[in-house]
Amino acid sequence: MNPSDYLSAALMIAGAVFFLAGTLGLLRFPDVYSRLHALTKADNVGLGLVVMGLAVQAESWAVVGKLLLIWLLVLLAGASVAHLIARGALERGIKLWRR
Amino acid sequence: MGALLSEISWGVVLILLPLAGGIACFLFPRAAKVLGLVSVFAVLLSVSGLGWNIKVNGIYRHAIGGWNAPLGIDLYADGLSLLMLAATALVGFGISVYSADYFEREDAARFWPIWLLLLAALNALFLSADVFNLYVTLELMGLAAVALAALAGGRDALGGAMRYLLASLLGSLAYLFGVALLYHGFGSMDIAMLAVRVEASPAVWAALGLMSVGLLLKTALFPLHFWLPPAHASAPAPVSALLSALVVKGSFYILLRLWLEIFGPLGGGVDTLFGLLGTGAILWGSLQALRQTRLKLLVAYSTVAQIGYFFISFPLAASAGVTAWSAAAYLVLSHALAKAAMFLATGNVLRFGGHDRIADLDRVVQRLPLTACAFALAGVSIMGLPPSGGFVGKWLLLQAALTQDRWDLVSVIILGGVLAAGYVFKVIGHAFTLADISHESREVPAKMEWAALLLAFGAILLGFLASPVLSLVGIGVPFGVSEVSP
Amino acid sequence: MSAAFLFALVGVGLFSLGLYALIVHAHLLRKILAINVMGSGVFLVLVALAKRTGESQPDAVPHALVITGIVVAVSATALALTLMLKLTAETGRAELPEDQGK
Amino acid sequence: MEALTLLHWTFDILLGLGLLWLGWRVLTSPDLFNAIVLFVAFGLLMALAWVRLDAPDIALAEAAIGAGLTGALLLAAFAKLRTVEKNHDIAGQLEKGKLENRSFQWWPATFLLVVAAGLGHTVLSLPHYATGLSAEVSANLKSSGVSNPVTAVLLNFRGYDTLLEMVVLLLALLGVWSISGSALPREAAPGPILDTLSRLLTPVLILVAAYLLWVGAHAPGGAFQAGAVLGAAGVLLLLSGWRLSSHLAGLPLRIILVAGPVAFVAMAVFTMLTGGQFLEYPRAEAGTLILFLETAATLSIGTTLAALFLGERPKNKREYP
Amino acid sequence: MNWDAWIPLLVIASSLLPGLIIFFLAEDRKRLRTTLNLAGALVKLALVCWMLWGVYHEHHYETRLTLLPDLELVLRAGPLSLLFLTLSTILWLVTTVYAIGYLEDSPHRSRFFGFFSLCVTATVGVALSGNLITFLLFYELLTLSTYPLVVHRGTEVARRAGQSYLVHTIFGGALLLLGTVWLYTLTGTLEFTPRGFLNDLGEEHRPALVIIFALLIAGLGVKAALVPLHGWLPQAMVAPAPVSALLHAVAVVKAGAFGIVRVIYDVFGVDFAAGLGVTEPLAWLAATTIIYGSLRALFQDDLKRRLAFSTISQVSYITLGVAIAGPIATIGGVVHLVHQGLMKITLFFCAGNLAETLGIHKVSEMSGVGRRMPWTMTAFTIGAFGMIGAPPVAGFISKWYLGLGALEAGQEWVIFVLAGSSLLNAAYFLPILHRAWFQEPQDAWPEEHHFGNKETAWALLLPPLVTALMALGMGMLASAPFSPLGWAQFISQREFYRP
Amino acid sequence: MNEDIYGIFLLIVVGPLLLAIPALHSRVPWPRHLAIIPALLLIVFPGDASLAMPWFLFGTGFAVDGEVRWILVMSVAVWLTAATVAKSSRRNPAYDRATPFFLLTLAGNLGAVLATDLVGFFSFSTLMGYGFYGLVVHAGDAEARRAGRLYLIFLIVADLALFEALLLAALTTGGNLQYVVVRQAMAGTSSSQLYLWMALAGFALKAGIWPVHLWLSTTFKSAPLSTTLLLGGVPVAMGLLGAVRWLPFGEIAFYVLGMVIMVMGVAAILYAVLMFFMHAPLTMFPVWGTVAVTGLSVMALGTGLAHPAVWRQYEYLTYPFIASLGMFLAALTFAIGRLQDKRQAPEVDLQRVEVLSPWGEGGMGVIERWAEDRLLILRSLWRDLRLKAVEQYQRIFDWGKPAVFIWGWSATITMFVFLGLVFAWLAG
Repeated sequence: MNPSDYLSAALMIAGAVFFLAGTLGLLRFPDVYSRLHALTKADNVGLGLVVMGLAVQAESWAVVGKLLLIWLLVLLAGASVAHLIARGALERGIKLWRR
Repeated sequence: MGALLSEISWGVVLILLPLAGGIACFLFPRAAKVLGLVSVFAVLLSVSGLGWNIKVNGIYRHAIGGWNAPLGIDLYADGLSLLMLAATALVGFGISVYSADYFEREDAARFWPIWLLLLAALNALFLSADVFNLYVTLELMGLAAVALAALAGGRDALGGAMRYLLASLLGSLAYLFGVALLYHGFGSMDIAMLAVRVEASPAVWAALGLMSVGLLLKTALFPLHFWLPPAHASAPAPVSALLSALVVKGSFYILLRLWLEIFGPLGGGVDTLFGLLGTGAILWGSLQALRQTRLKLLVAYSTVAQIGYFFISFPLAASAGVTAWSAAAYLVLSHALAKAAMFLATGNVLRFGGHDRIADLDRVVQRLPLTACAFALAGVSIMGLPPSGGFVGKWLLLQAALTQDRWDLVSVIILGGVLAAGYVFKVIGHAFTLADISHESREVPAKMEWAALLLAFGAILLGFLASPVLSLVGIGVPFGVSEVSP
Repeated sequence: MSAAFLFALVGVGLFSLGLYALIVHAHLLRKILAINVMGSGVFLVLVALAKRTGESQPDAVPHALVITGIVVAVSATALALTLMLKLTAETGRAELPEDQGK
Repeated sequence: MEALTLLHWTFDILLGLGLLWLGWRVLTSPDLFNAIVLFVAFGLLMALAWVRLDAPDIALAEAAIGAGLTGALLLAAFAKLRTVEKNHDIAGQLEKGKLENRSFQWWPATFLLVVAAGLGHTVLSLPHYATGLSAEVSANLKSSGVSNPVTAVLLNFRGYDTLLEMVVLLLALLGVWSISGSALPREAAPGPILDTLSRLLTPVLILVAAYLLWVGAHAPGGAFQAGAVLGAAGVLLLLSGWRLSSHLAGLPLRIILVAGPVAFVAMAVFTMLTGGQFLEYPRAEAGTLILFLETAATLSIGTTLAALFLGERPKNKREYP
Repeated sequence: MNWDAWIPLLVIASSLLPGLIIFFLAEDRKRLRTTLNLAGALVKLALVCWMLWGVYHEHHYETRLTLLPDLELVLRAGPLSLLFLTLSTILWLVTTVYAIGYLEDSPHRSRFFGFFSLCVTATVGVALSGNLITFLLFYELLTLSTYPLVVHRGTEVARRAGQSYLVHTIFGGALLLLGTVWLYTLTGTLEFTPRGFLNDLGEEHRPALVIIFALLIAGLGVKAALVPLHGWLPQAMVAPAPVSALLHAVAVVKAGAFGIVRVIYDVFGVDFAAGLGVTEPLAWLAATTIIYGSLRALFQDDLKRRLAFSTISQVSYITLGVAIAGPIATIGGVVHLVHQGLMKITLFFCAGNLAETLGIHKVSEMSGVGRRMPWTMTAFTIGAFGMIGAPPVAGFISKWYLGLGALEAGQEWVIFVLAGSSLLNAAYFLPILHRAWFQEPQDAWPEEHHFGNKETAWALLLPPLVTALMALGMGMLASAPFSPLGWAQFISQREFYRP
Repeated sequence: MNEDIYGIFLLIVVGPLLLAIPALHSRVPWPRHLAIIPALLLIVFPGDASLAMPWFLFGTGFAVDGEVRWILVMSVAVWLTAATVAKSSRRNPAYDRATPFFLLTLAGNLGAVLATDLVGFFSFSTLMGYGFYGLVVHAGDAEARRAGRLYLIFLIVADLALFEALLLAALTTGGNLQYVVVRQAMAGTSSSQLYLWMALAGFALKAGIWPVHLWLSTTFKSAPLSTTLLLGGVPVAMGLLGAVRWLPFGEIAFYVLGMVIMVMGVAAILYAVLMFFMHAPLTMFPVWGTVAVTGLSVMALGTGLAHPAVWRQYEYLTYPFIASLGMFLAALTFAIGRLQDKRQAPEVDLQRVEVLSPWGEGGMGVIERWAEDRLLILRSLWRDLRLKAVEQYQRIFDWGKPAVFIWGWSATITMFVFLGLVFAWLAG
């Protein structure tokens, strides 16, 4: 188990923690908007960490490039979809949660 | 000329021709009718080419892509598949001539591509020797049939088509599961290879069960026939002719092929089960047909009944192999022609009278003599009265049954004939009487009437061509089974 | 009980589940879903059993079959959905005629 | 290594159970929309399963077509269903769909349990070690023109299946067009975000599709996966309100749609004329020929899938008033 | 391919082709249709005479077509088939003339004559068939071609009559098919050979053969109107007169009787059948039919129904003659086939004339009709006397040989049946004659049509007179060389004394 | 010599048949007499002649020889008188309608007389029987129809019986049905008993012999003179002729059967005498005369059967006997008939009554008038005598109408008892 393995393991565990947080948020938060917020934020960061962890393992730079492309793609898609869902929810008249 | 004829690989032509025709019709919808007719006629020619080829140098086998059996897919054609191909081509041509006039421009553009793809699927199905390939052709045929059935767009047409689609998908999935078990059990998907490797094991029994259920569902044998009558009755006339005469026969052919080569030798009670279901189909179908008040439903239920006849040859094949299978082959061929003629005739009546209530057929004999004659001749073949092909089939079936003293099956066959006479003559009887209501009549082009009549004549002519056809069907695998001559 | 058989059993389970849903539910969309699940089940069995080649690469043929199967499944689903929509437009309910009575 | 296999085992079992539970939830969840979303998730889990079974090609196909496109189709259908039922102003119907969770019927359940048990027993009774046709595949791989065995089987050994399967796709489209169900409602004004997203994503998707097509020769990928990605691009464009211009909607669209099957048929005729069997590529150029076929296939699959999603024959003033 | 092999086929074609052409003729092409009909009839008559002459000189006419790998359609002109063939050919010619006159202005004539020719083709086919499968083919074709004629009028009554006709004949056909196939599986051949081809079958097949015999006779009995299966005949009287004349007096009913003769002689062989002990019950069945038919005829007021019941009883004479299984009884049975045909067709023609010219359907309306239509009534009288069996007319000959045959075969009880039935015949025919000749005519006939000074159109009058004269001639000149009696003796001699 | 004879034979039978066709006989004057002329020619022709007709039915033939000539003369005479009598009553409308039946019966009668074998005799006698029915019924009133119906029933049963006998004969003789051949053959076989009974019953019914004579009396009551005239000559004579020709008299001894027939003959005579006395009217005299005479002939037949030797002795007498019987009955009926016409004329006035037919003026008319005067006187004497006898009886059982009925029955029963005694005595 050389040092790079340890590094990538650590990075990936961190990523997993972020994913866990995102999921917790999804379950616990009261309304749709807050859940969206939690999901996009936590998962993107989590994914970034996981991608970096994998990049360490990758044998060639092309693979690293591809991994980064994947991360970028998820970022773009995640953001816009969250926006669309929020807009759809607003149109459908779902009120924001107030205590 | 001979060299050229035998050099061309007719099997492949048979598949590519309708495929190309279908795509051409799709590309140029305005020329759909002409293209359609041309390609169907070409298919007819190539079937005769294949027939000639098989007659000369025996079984036709073509390894696709140059890869031999286990890896690649083989095209295989012997007597039985040739018979089915011939039936498809003949009936297809008749129906194409009919539908050339039946559909307006808008519907024609939709009908022709799907019909040609269905024809391609049928040809591919009859030629394929690979179990998974059969699944794909089965699926292709199912989807095309559903698309055609839903063409009319009416309330019950769509209901019928939906039910037909669900049933067909369920059938295909069950069949696929069976394929999976066979492949993983014996490592090959080629029927010939499987025939060699298969021996009784739970996987084979499960595969037999699943594939049979799947195919019976698509062939609409008695308990699984619920979807056929509404789908066939509400579809436009040429489509219901296609469904009843050809599509139903496709899945029966696969079951027969699998049974002859893979599952037959295993024995077990399954053939008696088929016999039982066949008996049920005949009785239930005929009784239902007798009850119907609408002509198309009557003819659809008659299909359910006649399918029962095909399955009666399974239990009989135990010892009188040759006669039973040639009987089944002959019944399939003559039923295809006769049922197509019947549905086309019903289409004419529907188009002429605006309705198809049997009680008010209002002297249709006098106003549509050719159609009435077509319906009567087709009825003769369905009933199995002497001059017709149906009679030869029934004669062979009775002969096989009597050699084994299967009195139960003999009585069913005879009772089936009598019940068939019941519902056919119920219609013909009304064709003569004067109905009280008069209804607006829409002119029926002569070509449509003649198409129905020629198909009916074909069914009757089969009565006289028994020995050449049977000798042709004798080539190849099907009748190698348990050769105990009567 | 290698992974292959585990997933094969899961496939069988999915197949039965789908079949149950297909029979029980009246709503056409649910029936289509059930058919897709059954399809996945069968594909799972096919591919899972292809893995019984020990260490070496799994048998490629079932994989090709399943890819073909997936494409066929999607086209069937598309057709089924359109048919369902047209039927609903005609009859007002997304159920087969005989089920509408119940 | 002991730990690793244990990890694998737990993951597989979790994945299997997850699949079963999710399948059950999809089928019995009271709310239809809920069921569809769960189905998409189920698709993704299936993709994971394929990866676990060393079937990357299928994973790609499943993710793109199984989960993605089918999910899109289902969601579009659900949306149309709601509008259609609103026309029939059966307000209650929608709720009824939601509430209508059928009581658990014992008879079919027990019957199916028995069937499942039987099938399970059969599956378990199969031999533990079976190589199937992998030996033959690897033997002929070199002469097949591609190194990825799945693509070799798909395009060369069982090319005929692929041809038929392309025809199935075309047929499905023909069926959909002939039934001419209700079309996707045109998006009144796609929000700026969706607009920019589609503008950004479409070229990327096309690039990815091309890449997948190319890589299919020696790594997981291939015509169907690329076609699916292309289809996804089309769906995205359709969602954002883009429609094919009318003069293109006639023959040109149809030519693209039939490109795949036509290419196959042309190839078949070509190989037959040059003395080979049906679809027997000459050994030398097999690779390039396969690639040519795959590009044509990708094009037609992509457009077909997008057209299926659209659900309606694009109006072309010249041909159909 | 010598010429002889083609003649039987030509005989069938001579009525099939005109029939098919007529189907497509427009309704108003009366002249062409008549010429076609008559030409077909004359050609067939010429061919039949040619064959008669040939067979008399031991010439051999046979056509063979392969139907199934080891089963052939055979058309062979033997003496028995020629007897029935000549009868149906002559009567077809006469009936065509009658039908042309009868259906002068009625609708659907092309359809009628088309099916009419098809029906005769089937009858000729039945006569000429050389084995049981060909017989079955034409037997079923006969059913199919006669059904449209029965329902020709298109009324509800006609439809119901057609339905009852169908139920009976289809049921009969099914039984016949079963019997034939079973026989085929037992023996492997179905060829008609004089004195049967079952003699060499082993003992264990005996019960099966008895059942097969029962099936075949039941199948044929429907058309031969044996008692339990006769229900359709009286109802089929609703058909127009030429139909009930040719079909229900000659073609259909005779085909059934002819079938029974064929089965007993050329399938089972008389001695073998007697050995099986099946001819005895058949004789009893025929006897009951004779008595039952005559009894029912007594109480029918409708003329055609009375004639129908009389047909039922008369046809069973043939079966009785054959069932008595003696050489002389055979002659009686076979010759009655011809005589009954002639006499009964005369009666039906006269009934048709009465219905067409004076609108008389009931016997009660017939008082004094002899004065208004003397010639028709003379023909009717000759026919009636023939039926009763009074000497000069042909009926006497066949009753004579039947009686003699019965005595010779030691079945005395048949004599009493014959006597009883003659008595009953007299009981239901003589009142008609008495009413026609000796009672004063009522004031006006139901619907009178005038045909100038003649009593009715010549086309309606000539046929009954011709057939009456033939009946009388066959009675008086019974032992002339070419008379049916001579021919029947030739057949019986072939059946029994073949060295 | 024989060639032209054939022409006559055929003409005898075919002539009347052709004339019977309504279209012909209405154009020909005197059709009835014309038909009889060929028969007259045959009588005049000397010597025996025969004509074989193998093609007719089963090969019959005509022949005339000494014996047959007797019968021929008798029937020609009877037919001539009947024709003239009918002609005389020209005006009644039934005349034309009756002519075809008259001619048919004539043809049947002559054919039967000349026939040389059983089948020919049987077929011509059937033709005669049905023709005669026409004559009986053509009077047209209800009474004639009832008589006709009765006659018909007896005729049909007779024909059936004869048909059975014919079959038995054909069976034994193997097809050759000449009279002589049949008589010899029937003598030997076992079924001769049945044959005898059938033939006897048939001819008894045809001839109206005692136990089955009912149709004779009813016909006589209702038929016109021209028909009653024929009664004696045609059905009765033919019945007896048939019996003589068919039954094997003189070949074999049937003692018991012979005795029974003899007794029947005696009973017939007794019955006739009794009935005559009971039913007063003179017009019925010919009926009872016929019954008595037939009873006499039956007695003769009975003795023939019982004692063949005696029969062979007097065989030559049979034909003349039948001929004379026919003539006697015809003459009797003619006379009574003529008287009957007289009585319709004013009862008392005995002076000459103008004979209606112009033909009557001739020679025949003179004889006739003389005979009438004598008979008139005789009749009045006879009637007074009988009236007294009846009154005595009447007084004994003076109950009016039923008396006659009871008297009739009691007479029959006594007579039967008497018969039983005679039979017992004979058997004993």
